[in-house]
Amino acid sequence: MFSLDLLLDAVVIGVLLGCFYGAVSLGLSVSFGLLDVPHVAHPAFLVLASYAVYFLNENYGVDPLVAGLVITPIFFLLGLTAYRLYYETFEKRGSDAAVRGIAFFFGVAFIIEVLIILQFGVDQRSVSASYIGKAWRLGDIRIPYRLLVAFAVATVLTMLLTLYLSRTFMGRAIRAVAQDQEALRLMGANPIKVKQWAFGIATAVLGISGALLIIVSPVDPTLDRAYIGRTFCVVVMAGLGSLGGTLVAAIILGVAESIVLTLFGASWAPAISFAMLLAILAVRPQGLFGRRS
Amino acid sequence: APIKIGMSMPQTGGLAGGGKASLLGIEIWRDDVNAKGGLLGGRKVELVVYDDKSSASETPAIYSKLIDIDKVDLLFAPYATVPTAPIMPMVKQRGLLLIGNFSFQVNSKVGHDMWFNNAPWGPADSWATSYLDIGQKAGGKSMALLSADQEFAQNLAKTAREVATKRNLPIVFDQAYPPNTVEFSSIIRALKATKPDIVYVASYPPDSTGILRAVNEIGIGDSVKVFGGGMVGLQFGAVMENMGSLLNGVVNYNTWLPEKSMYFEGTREFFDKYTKRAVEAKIDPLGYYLAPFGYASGQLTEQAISAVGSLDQKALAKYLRENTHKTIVGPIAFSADGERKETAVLQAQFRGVVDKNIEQFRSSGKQVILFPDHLKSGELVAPFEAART
Amino acid sequence: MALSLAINDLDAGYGAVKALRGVSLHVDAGETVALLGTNGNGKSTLMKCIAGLVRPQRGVISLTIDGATHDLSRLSTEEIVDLGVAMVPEGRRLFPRLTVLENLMLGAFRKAARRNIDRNLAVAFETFPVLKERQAQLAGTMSGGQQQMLAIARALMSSPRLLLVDEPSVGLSPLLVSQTITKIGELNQHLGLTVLMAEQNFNQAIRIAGRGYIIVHGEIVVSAGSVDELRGNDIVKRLYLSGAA
Amino acid sequence: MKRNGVAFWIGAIIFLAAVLVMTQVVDNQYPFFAGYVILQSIALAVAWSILGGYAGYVNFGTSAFYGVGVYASVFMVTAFGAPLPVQILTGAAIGALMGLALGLLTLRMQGIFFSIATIALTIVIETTVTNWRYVGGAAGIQIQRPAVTPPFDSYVQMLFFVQAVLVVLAVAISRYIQNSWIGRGLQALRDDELAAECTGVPTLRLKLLACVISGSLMCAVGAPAAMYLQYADPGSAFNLNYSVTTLAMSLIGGTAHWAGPIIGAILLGTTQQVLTVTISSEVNLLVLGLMLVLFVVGAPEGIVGLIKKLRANRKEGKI
Amino acid sequence: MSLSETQAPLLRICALTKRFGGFTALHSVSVDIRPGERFGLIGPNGSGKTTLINCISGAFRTEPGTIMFRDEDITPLQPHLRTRRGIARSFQIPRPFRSMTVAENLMVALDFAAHEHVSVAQRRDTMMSILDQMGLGSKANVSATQLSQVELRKMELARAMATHPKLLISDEAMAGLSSSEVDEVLDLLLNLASRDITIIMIEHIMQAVMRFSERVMCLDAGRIIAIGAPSEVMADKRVQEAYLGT
Ligand SMILES: Nc1ncnc2c1ncn2[C@@H]1O[C@H](COP(=O)(O)OP(=O)(O)OP(=O)(O)O)[C@@H](O)[C@H]1O
Ligand SMILES: Nc1ncnc2c1ncn2[C@@H]1O[C@H](COP(=O)(O)OP(=O)(O)OP(=O)(O)O)[C@@H](O)[C@H]1O
Ligand SMILES: CC(C)C[C@H](N)C(=O)O
Ligand SMILES: [Mg+2]
Ligand SMILES: [Mg+2]
Repeated sequence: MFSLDLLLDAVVIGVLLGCFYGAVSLGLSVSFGLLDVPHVAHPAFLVLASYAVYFLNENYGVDPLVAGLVITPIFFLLGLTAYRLYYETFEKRGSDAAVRGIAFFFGVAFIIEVLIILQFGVDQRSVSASYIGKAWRLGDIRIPYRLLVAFAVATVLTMLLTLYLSRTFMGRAIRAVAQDQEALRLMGANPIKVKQWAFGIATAVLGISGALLIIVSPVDPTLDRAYIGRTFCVVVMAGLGSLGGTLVAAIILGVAESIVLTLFGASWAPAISFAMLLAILAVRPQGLFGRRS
Repeated sequence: APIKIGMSMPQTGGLAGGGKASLLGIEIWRDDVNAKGGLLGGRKVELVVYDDKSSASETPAIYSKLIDIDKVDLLFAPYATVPTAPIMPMVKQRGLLLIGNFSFQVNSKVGHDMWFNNAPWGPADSWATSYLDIGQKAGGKSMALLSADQEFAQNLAKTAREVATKRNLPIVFDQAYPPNTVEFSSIIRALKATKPDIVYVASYPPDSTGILRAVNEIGIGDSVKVFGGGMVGLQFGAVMENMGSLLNGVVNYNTWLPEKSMYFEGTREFFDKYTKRAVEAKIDPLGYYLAPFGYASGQLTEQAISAVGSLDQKALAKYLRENTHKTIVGPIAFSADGERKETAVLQAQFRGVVDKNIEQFRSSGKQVILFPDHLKSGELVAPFEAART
Repeated sequence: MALSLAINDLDAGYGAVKALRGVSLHVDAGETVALLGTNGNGKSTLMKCIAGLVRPQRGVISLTIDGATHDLSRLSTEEIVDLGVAMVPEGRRLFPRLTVLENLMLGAFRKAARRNIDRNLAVAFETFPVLKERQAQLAGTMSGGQQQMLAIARALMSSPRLLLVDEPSVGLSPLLVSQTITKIGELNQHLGLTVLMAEQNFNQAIRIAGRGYIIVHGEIVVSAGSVDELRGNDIVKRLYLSGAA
Repeated sequence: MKRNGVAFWIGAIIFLAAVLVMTQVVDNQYPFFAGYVILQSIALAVAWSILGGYAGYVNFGTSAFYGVGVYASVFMVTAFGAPLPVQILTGAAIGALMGLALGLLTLRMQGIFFSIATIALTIVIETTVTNWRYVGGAAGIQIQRPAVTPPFDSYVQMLFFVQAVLVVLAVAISRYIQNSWIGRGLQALRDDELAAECTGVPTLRLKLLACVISGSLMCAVGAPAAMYLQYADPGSAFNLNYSVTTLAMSLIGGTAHWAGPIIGAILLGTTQQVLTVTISSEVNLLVLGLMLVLFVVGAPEGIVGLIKKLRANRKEGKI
Repeated sequence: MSLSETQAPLLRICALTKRFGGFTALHSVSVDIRPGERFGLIGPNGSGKTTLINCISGAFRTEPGTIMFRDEDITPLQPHLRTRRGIARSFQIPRPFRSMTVAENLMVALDFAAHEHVSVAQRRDTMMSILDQMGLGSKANVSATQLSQVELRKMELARAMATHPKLLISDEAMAGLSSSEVDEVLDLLLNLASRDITIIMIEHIMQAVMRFSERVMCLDAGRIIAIGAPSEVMADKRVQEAYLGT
């Protein structure tokens, strides 16, 4: 079964697939990686964004990517509100926030799932666009345009976010806020506002990620559950808070998965990629690009 | 007192789409019966339905509740194999009649003689047989098998392997892909590299879409005569609408299609009612796949109760086993294991489908029936690539 | 360029714990004032009140800048920092997983400081050369004393006009203690920085402080108008000048 | 302390006796079916919180342990026709080994890294079972129950009793740990592992101990499920729901005290059972979601914490 | 003095090196600590004092180099085993058990590191007497999160003492204390030392170092630049330049 051709193909597809995983994990890399919010509802928001894109595409024929951009501000606001709610009802009271936060966000995820079901039903949905279902020929290789879109979106988003976080004052504050809120106050930044802003950004990114999700494959209301493991693993494997690392980790995961799918028993793919994650964590417990103190 | 029929039905989780459509079919039957004045001289039919969340672990408690607390008069099984399997031993032990709902070979080990499956499956291997027949007739000399690593698809794959071995049909590719696979490009590429003639795909709804897309993007090669067979999901309205022209050429199993040969007494009326109610309930607007069989479950019960004149489970079972029953999906007769005597699974080829139009599927000719012979509505177009345009 | 701080009858605490009772003090423009008191007596609490990190239960903290008076007890920390107040908190409070340079840049978060980043950075590096060498090291992996230097440098990055320093000498080597104190003194002289400093190292503190307060059990018990007055005080003698003086 | 201990064991014996009597006098099967599921939740939550509560290592892999328990039984039945106690013991033994492996993970990973590693572990194990044809693989497997052992007259009644025994076992162990030096050591390492080490706490050994006990209990709890369902498929056995609800139950009850997970599990488990046969639609999930959010928000230290606070308030009020 | 010189060392550090990435924090450090000795460790900030302590207590793995404690090679031992062998340390940046009260913090030490088996009541007594000595008696039932910085540092020392150490390493426990308080803590340490407990003290407060130490070692950039009697070390030119600044 082995051939160089197939291997090359698997690697190319894997890289692109990885970019897709990276794109859907980026928001989490901010909300969880930087803000320490155990946002297990991230994939639920992602699927919600997909449905929003679906709604615009189905009813108004808006191109899914454009739709993704259109809902970005809405998701930004949604993020602001969601964080406010989380803060007011929850974070403000302190007390081992991480674990309880997980339960809290599972609750939120379930609620979102149900709302989607009530609005859209349980059937799977997908969108149509000129670039879905077609492929780009590159010699012997054919690359689906869908994945190229994912590639472009992921790289651009990662670059923009990385720049934002390292070059701007707000960005640096976002990276600091989870480490010592009181100290950040002393720098003249309001940690709550910083977090809220960051959460808004993380959620806004989901608008576009959601568009990608439904461009790459159809969605159904409970799809979020499949993405909890994937997105969290990518973020953790990268090392919390490293956006570039997120993309690299995602690509490693994508390539591993793709190679196993192509060349070995496809049914072993998840075992292999997650075993690899375990191996990486065992060697570098702080993740590939993690900072440790 | 009303006649209570109890069941669990997946209304959340992976099987919810099918479960809801199936349930609507059953509810339409209930309303029809009750409108006619009920059964056994005026007793209305009442359904007791619980959500099993598409999981096997919920159903034992639910059926115990139905039997021991709700004291229902009759039991229907939930949609699909996984939630049904755990209750088989229980109903057998208690000697209760159970009308199955699209599960696959759940009774083969248990051997309960009061089990009757509403699905058109028939003998376990008939499904693979009919598809491979079509493929081989079109000149297929080798087979590739792509299956989901999930319960139902694996059962299909197993029979396909057996049939292929029996016929000395070489299997050049045999892979099971894991649930929640996102991207099928790599797999399709690998499959294509083996240059198979017949591609048998046993897949689940989200994956079916992914596989077809990948086939369209990557190409599958000119060697392929037929493609499809066991793709679950391509029967669902939402999926079909979205896949649009990508469906063309695929030969896939089905249970009911709007071809002339498929209309029986009451079929048309049923779909009129279904269409109206499905839209309100936000479930599959077409509902060909499961809903009429849910209705048929009701019809089976109805006829048995009327003939026996009581709710005696043994007598009902005996009646069901020994007679042929008229339903909106055609006549049904059971063999000893509670499955259909003969398979009524259709193999049909998508033709001339255009994008973004769900209404097109209501007219005949979009899915040409190739099997079984007595329902046939057209001929196969092969090879696959030729059939796609 | 006038800035002064006046605190009047301040009560503060944590829940049931009362840490400050009726504290009054003032710091005038360009002054360096020392706040003395053994541990647990409320020095840090007072600092935190001024910086808005602890809400006083009673009393006024008024900061007068160029004629305009602000009641700090009503403002949030961010607003107070924006007025030009910077604090070197006790226990350093760095961002351990950011690099030294990133920590310094965060010091310049407030809008008024962003213009002066280059200048301030130069000052910081000149004062603590090790910070320049270790720009890219994670703050959390610096040695205790290095972290203390970073904390001071970070506060200076905000171009403050009032500097609150909570025990700057803790953990610094003798050489660095005197260098740091000297530096604060210089800043006070050259930039007209007003300084309120809690410090246990009495001999160092009075090198730059003009006068001081002693706080015991949350109350100001001594308000000394000059360094000599401080030196001559009984409490000071007992607490700070015993044995090794 | 001593008196408490006596009271606890008297309570436990009364509980088991009541369960036994119930199996003898109650004829209706449904209470046993539903009760079994609730007892299973209690045992899982208690077992989980030994590691997740006391030691602060949040294990997302409850479903992995549960599923392995189920499949340990499936294997023992398919291969040797082993009786129920052997199935459970095998489950416990394998669970202990898995716990050991998990414990070794804690050697390198802490906090959220550990939690994510448990997710990865779950996926690896589930995939392995899915590919293991002997126990049915992805297609699932149907299992035959043997005859029931007297004094029980139905198998589910017997399973109900067995699960009650497991609950008592789990609670007794958890309670012992909390009140002993193990509990204090775990608490110390939860706060600061290095400081704990330097204070003489053998952190690795304690963590391994907690992992092994927790893991072996969770697997043991899963083991009888094979006989309960008489069917096993990887999707159901490794359902993410076990991980989520176990975590939720412990948190809703409160992790600081051994009684917390019990209260949480009874509350949430019962609610879920009731919802399944009442509302029974997607609204069911909505209620679960709302419950999670409201409890986490309204009782940040769990119900146990809430009770403690109320008590403290009352005391203060009186004095 | 002559006696202790002939005695076998309590702690022997042999050619210890510690690197962080490319940076070498300790260059082949060797030193012997004698039983019952009062040993002062000084050095500029970042010279490697805490790193050395971390290597001795086992918080860091050392690459080359061995550490012998009472003639036993403890290099491969985990920290808790070293603690049980009798090495206790305080942390420069306090690391309390936050979910516990001050008393419970000490109880952990008594539960796990105390060598002989004693009753709960006895342990309580020991704990209270240590807390009283440290001036933390009134805070026994206060949560560790409610202490001021200096109180936290005192608790660090108290917790270390509660492990019944043979070798106590105090990492800047006096930082931030007024000189009268420094004297109190010094008396406490001297008292411990008189009970045959060997003490390594890291301090930047010279008066304390001078008063306390029998021997002083000065590190600079990971190397020993001076070791000997306090007055000798203080008089050393390199020490003055690098550390004292006089
Ligand atoms: N977060 C807190 N919660 C409760 N009590 C506190 C808290 N922080 C400090 N305290 C108490 O308030 C009192 C004053 O503390 P503060 O930190 O102001 O003292 P300090 O003079 O700065 O002492 P040090 O020299 O130790 O830094 C102390 O008794 C301390 O225990
Ligand atoms: N994890 C680490 N990664 C990189 N460098 C480190 C790490 N830990 C310590 N260092 C560096 O090693 C050197 C020695 O640090 P150490 O903490 O031992 O100093 P110290 O002598 O205790 O200083 P101080 O008196 O300031 O506490 C410092 O330059 C420090 O920056
Ligand atoms: C998808 C359907 C065909 C359901 C299938 N019969 C099952 O049991 O899972
Ligand atoms: Mg202080
Ligand atoms: Mg140090």
